[in-house]
Amino acid sequence: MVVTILLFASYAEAVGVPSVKLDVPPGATVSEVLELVRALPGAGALPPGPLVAVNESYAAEGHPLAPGDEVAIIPPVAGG
Amino acid sequence: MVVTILLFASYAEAVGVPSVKLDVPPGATVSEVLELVRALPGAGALPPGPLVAVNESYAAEGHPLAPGDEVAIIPPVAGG
Amino acid sequence: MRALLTREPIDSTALLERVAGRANGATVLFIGTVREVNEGRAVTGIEYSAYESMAQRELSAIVEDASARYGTPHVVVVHRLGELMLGEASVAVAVAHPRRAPAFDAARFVIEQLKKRVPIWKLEHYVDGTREWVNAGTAHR
Amino acid sequence: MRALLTREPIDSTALLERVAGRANGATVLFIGTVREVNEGRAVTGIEYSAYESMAQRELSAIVEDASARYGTPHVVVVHRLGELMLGEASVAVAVAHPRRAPAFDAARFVIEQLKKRVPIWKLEHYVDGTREWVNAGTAHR
Repeated sequence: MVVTILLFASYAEAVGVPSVKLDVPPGATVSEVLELVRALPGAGALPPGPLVAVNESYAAEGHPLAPGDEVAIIPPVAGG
Repeated sequence: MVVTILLFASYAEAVGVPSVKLDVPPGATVSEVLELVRALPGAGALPPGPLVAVNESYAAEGHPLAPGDEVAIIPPVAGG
Repeated sequence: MRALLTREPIDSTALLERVAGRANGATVLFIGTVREVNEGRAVTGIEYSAYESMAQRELSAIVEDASARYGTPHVVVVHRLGELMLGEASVAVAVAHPRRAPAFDAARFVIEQLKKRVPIWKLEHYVDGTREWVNAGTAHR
Repeated sequence: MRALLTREPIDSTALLERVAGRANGATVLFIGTVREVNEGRAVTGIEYSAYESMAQRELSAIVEDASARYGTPHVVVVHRLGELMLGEASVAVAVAHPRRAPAFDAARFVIEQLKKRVPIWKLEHYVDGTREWVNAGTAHR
């Protein structure tokens, strides 16, 4: 199944693109997809356990993904 | 010696005037002067231990007064 | 003058400008306004009076104290006197500080101290035509 | 809309008007501004970006939460995005409430929650020509 990875701020700069589509095994979890993201060029610098949002809501590492999910990797937030 | 008593808000309304001069014994304390104030017409309704300021600073009951002092009897404050 | 008694409407935008400073990352403004209902009674208007010379001294002392305690010169307070209509501001406090926690704390400190020790009194006028001196001991805000 | 992302300068007077209500006796406004110096480095400007759709949802959720928790519908928050100059407001929170303690607490709650969970990022530009993504874990305000 295909999911969309969204990258922001320092993460988008590191990888060089703001989003990428990945083909992942059905039912893959957030942490499994993170491992695939880490294999992308430039993505080695991602921190060990980044915050992740699935479809605009924060999700735990074990959260199983569905086809078409939008998986955002959230750098440390700095609003305010 | 003569001191000036200042009355405000509900206290001024009760006594009917905003200030009154009183002749008090030399060295009289705040609480001694309060007793004289209580004898004024309408002043019986003053509460037992009102806040008092002498020359614009809060003063304790035992504070001795000097000639010309301005003794303000402060109703419960309600600013803000 | 960082502490002021005034008979004019309070201009809170001007207060914000007064405390601005390039080192400040946080600004907190508190505004107290005349409420429609107080202690369950419908209010039509309000009248503030003060022992003005002492109130001025106390307000100034509170601002000095807040500045020293929280570490910023950017503290101002204005209290309105005279007759106010519903919804008008009776008091405004503005604080700017490099960091937000002390900005909040200093603004809160100023209004709490003001309510404890500044000789200002409030006469409320009610819909039924009566009036009453508000006793801070029973009033809340 | 009680929670807003904007690329225009923040109008804090408009925010105060938005939260006004006749039952309210207390209004608290918090403004975060771009500081000249952050962590000892001279800042020339700042750029905010966001995961906008999620940031909007999170901001709205925080406002809802603050309203329920502190008991007032009069809570608004605006966060600026894009390039900001020194001294400009990056964020403003306004709360009005019948009483002052919950007005302060609700404003504080909104800004603390915003800094924890809203996906917004800050790129600082420094006098020496360098730039850096600010990590909230090391930033203070």
